[in-house]
Amino acid sequence: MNVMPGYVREEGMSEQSTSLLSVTDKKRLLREMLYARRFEERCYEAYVERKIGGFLHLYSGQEACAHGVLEAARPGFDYVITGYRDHIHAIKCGADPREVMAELYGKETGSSRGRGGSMHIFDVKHRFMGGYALVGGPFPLAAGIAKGIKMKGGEEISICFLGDAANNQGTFHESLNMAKIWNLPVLYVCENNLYGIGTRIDRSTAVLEQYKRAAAYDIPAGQADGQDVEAVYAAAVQAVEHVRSGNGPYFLELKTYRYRGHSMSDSNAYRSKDEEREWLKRDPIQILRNRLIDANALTLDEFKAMDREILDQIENDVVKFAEESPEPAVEDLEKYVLAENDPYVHGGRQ
Amino acid sequence: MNVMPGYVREEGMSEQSTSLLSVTDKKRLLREMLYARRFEERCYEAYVERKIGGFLHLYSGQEACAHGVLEAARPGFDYVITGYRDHIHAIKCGADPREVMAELYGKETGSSRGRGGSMHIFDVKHRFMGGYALVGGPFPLAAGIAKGIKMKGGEEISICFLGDAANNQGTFHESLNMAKIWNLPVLYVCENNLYGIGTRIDRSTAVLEQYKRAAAYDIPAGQADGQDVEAVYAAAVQAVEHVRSGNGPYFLELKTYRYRGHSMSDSNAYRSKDEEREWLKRDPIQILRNRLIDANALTLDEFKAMDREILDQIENDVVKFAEESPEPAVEDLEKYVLAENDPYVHGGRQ
Amino acid sequence: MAQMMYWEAIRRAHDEELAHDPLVIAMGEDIGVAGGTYKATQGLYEKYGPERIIDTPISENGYTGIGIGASFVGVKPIIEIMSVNFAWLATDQIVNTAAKVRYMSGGQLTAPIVIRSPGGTAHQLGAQHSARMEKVFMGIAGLRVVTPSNPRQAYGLLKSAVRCEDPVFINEHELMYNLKGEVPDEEYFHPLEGSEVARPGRDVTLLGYNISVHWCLQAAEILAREHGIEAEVLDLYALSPLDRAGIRASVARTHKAVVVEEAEAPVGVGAEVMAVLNEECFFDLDAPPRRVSAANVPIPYNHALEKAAIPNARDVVAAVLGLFPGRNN
Amino acid sequence: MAQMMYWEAIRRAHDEELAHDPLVIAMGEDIGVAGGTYKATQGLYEKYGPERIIDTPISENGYTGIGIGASFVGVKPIIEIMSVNFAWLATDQIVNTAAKVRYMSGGQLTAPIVIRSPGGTAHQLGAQHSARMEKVFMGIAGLRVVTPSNPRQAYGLLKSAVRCEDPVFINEHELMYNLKGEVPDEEYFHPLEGSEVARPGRDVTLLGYNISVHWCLQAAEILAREHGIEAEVLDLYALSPLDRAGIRASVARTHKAVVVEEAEAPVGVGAEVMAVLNEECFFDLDAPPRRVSAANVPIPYNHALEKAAIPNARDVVAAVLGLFPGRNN
Ligand SMILES: Cc1ncc(C[n+]2csc(CCOP(=O)(O)OP(=O)(O)O)c2C)c(N)n1
Ligand SMILES: Cc1ncc(C[n+]2csc(CCOP(=O)(O)OP(=O)(O)O)c2C)c(N)n1
Ligand SMILES: [Mg+2]
Ligand SMILES: [Mg+2]
Repeated sequence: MNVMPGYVREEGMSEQSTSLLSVTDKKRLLREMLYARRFEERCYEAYVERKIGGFLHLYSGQEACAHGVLEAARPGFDYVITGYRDHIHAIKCGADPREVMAELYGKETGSSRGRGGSMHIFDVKHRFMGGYALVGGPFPLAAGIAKGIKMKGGEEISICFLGDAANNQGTFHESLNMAKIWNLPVLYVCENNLYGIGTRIDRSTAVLEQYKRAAAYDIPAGQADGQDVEAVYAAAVQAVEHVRSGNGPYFLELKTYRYRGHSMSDSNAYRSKDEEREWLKRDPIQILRNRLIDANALTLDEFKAMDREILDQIENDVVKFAEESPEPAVEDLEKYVLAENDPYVHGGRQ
Repeated sequence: MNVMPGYVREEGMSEQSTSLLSVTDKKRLLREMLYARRFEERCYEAYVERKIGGFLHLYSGQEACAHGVLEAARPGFDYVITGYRDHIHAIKCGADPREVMAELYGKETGSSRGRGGSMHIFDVKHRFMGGYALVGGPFPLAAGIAKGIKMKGGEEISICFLGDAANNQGTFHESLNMAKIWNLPVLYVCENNLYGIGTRIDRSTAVLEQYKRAAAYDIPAGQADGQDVEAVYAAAVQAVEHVRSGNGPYFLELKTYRYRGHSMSDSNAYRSKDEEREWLKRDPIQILRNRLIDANALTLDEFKAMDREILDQIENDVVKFAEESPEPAVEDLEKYVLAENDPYVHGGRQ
Repeated sequence: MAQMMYWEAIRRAHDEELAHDPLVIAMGEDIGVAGGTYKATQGLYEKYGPERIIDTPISENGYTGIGIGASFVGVKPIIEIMSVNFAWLATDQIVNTAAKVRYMSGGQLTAPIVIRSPGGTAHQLGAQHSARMEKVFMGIAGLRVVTPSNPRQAYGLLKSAVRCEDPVFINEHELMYNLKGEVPDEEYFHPLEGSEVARPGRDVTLLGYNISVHWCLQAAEILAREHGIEAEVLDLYALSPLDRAGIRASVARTHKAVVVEEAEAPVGVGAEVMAVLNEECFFDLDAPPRRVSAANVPIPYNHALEKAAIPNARDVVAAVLGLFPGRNN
Repeated sequence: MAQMMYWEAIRRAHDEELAHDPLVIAMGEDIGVAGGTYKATQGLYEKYGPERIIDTPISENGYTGIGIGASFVGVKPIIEIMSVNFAWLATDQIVNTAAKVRYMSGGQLTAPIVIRSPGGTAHQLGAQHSARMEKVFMGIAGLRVVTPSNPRQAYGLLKSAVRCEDPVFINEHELMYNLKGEVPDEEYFHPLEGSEVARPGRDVTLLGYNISVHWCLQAAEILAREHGIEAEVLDLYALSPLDRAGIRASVARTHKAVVVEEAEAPVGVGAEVMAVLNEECFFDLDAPPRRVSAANVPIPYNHALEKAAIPNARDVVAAVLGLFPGRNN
């Protein structure tokens, strides 16, 4: 079986729509994606410097996925949940990058007060409902959030981002079935980067086109080029609209690639340099940048200035904040295990 | 959504083939199915008399499924595994009905030495690999047996019988995917009797035609009328041939109905008498009997004599054996927990 | 005070909590149209409808996870797992998500779910339907584990569990659903922590929970009647956190302890209680504490073997008599 | 005797057993082409091919069940679960099938699988990747649980586990794969039952297993050097069944015991050992046995909190000194 190293348009894939986003939006998206890239690469450095510990899973290469989808949704209003590769989803939902970085540094000011780490960014005030480390764990959680939305009668939708390999977990099957029979407002986004750690998709998965698997639950599905943020956006607009209008779940597959190893301990030995090079040609940031430049909406100098400004901000604001923040107090070790002073623990007497 | 109370031929369902089975075979099958019915109904009585304990799940109404499929396979040579509704599958594989009945009586002479009970009939010498009580549990076990067959290079296939509701368990998804990618010789037979205990299939399952779910794993699938043993046989011949020839897994859905409650404690209140009556019109034993009578291959008197002979045998041989067999010795309580005298427990020294 | 059965008490708690808060839901296999395997939700589907009384597919990890996700946004799910043996399938979501989410989110999220499930050996259900899991859930930080021994507790513990912000696992028992007992007529929230003296005594403390409380009470009767030994029975309805102070207080008076559990001994409730006794009142003990447990076997189907595998009041009596060498008769 | 690392020892055992019996297979996520997260199967895919060194999808319950099914017909699967935290997903097949099938089939079938999995707190992996499960599997009749503390055991226990007819759970540890130690050059099968005196002593018995053996050994050094206390360290490499006789023998000599576990205390290895001490040698004890355990929390990411959550040699020393009131300094 031959998994294409380059991108190939598949049957069922949405047509890219250029008309949907304004130039201002596109420039903002370009900046956001560049910011995401720089943020992740700075994490890489901090990890090498041993400022960040644990497992660190970077998003470089996949930026168009989170950005395209969430641009079509209402970040901060819609609920978002994902796996361990979660920094950028959190930030796009509205999380303060300083708090995300501080979390990676294990600081008290971190998104999860330093208790969670890279795999467990939470920012509930922005309805970023967390990163989870058990592959497949968020599938039912997202459906559950959708159940809650439905009961409360809100306009929100629940959005779950997971990888291709996660789809082989039993929770995928169970959750999609229930999401359908209960008509839950949940959008499942599969970021298909062709690998689960070092195992290529064709070695783990019988049906390669992930969007086709949704048919087993009678869930409508689409596929888009995950390297082209405008294509992602266009597909996501339809997907979000479907879910928000009360039509039940939707499944959206995005074809993408991660540039770095699965996590920092991964050598990438299982894939070829050729394959990596092919994919680098379809870099989501370059694609959008070039398109804006070609349309005379951006100059290379402007882009470079944007980049410098981002680097500066990450270094002198984000990283600085993380570096200078205090660690949690060791006396607080046992905080957050159970609720404090819950009256019902003592039979409802306050 | 409207689940048909009566049987409706669905797209994809195999055509019944009348030419495959000889009259002798058909008469033997009729006898086997009648035997199965009488066996199960006798269990019912013994349960009411409190000779049998625990949960008891009867097969009445579904006889054509196990018989049609296993007639097309090689019982005693092929490996068979199923859930808790397992007496008849065991017997068709070659298990001595006396031992099955003795198991239900909890006797030392029982198939599982009285340790298993109705839900856990095992007869490994006939390659009946057991009845399991966790819904969905046998899916991976069957694939595993198939993996073993493949490694050892035998001609056997692995056959897994489970219900419709079991297909919503995560193990279904995981097992079918792996069976496909590893090209395992396993035949999954879904006995779709429209209910999981008291929950009708349309209330638990997004896609009603179960055979369609196999497409998510690129596994070929078929569907047959589970009340017509010849139709089951014809579909199973193709299915078995596919699997035995090294083409990997196959999924066969049989549309059927159980006459009794899910188990003895079930009142059947969740379904209508009308529905039950409709299905009784398509009784698998009557269908075959009438067909043989219409073809002048059997008289009603012969059939009645067969029935009397079966009833006599069950009463005076099978039940008698169970009644008269000894109980396990209480001193043996701790037998069969771990292997006895395994040399490797002590580092390989005998 | 009305007499009611254990299942009726659970049903009443459901009904009151469903009426009290529109975000309370119940979910599980066959709990709706069919009314629940042990009738804990009987009639509630008709009363509250399919959006709140939810028949689930056979997808234990999935629907438990859905309950947890819903609880993140304010829903209060009461999740029934038909038999605790099936709960192994849902341990991923219970242990990895529900128990840990408060901690790993730095207190931002909590999973206020209730999981109810009957565990234990009933009548010949065989190895895959007779096991217990309370000892498993007790060992997980972030979960509360309670286990009612009577209808009053069954009612009041479920009520408190629904209101409590923490995930609570309630261990019920197949054999106890028809047990009768008094339940207050007025609304009642039972504490989720602590223990209850089910019978006072001065000579030995019998520590039980759920069904084993009844074996302890029967044993105490026999001990009093036949041996002149006054046993105190301590009902450990809260298994996590355990009531260390309550255990200490009782044993400090009686100086002897026997802990009785329906499960096989290794790393069980009995082991934990013995560890607590060593930590809290070692020098109060004038004899080694004992545990009365099941045989260390999967539960057999045959009735005589099944009975032999599970402890009973006579086993408790025998264990107690072993602590009173003079009175062995 | 060659020095080798823990992971190399495991890899060697794999290699030898794969070479010895064509029905031995290895399966797990990323164990094949990628060589295994902790290199336990490095190079074996190339040597034995994809039918025997099997990269599985992320389907823990499914592939564990496939291993069990294969074991029914003579295959001997060595199943890797990448982190024990993922093993919760597979507990259904491990507990409900593998542990019970011999019993419920009346001895006809057995599931001679090996499940290897690293458990424990490594370097800041967070709550969902730092928990332990040995106490869970120890409580299940029908399973063997072993846990190597050094490369020799890692090699020899895996070899015996593969040959043994029972299902065996082997608890490894992320932090120990690079530990060096001597492994016999000749083939060696380590017993699956028993315990080993890792250091003899007369004043107190320190009971450890897996990583905590090392904390005990460090503590013993400190105790000898700084406090003149000679601690015996008993390595409980077999957790189920536990070596009751070995525990009794040591404590009968030392009269004091401290059990050290990396997990949170409730219903843990420590609790079980304390129960065994009470049952086997209560009157030999001249002080209450103690357990040194983790804080009862999900494991935090922050490094200082993580360290504070997990015990270390100094905690062991402190617990021992508590048993020698005179020598507290
Ligand atoms: C239940 C579980 N099994 C295994 C793992 C180990 N693991 C972490 S990520 C991963 C691969 C996931 O791949 P995919 O879903 O495609 O997401 P990607 O990393 O490519 O974004 C694996 C096997 C885990 N964390 N949880
Ligand atoms: C894991 C698990 N969940 C739930 C149950 C309870 N249960 C037993 S049979 C059953 C329904 C199964 O229905 P189906 O698969 O259609 O088989 P049928 O009984 O109709 O033959 C349920 C829910 C169980 N035994 N195991
Ligand atoms: Mg991937
Ligand atoms: Mg059914």
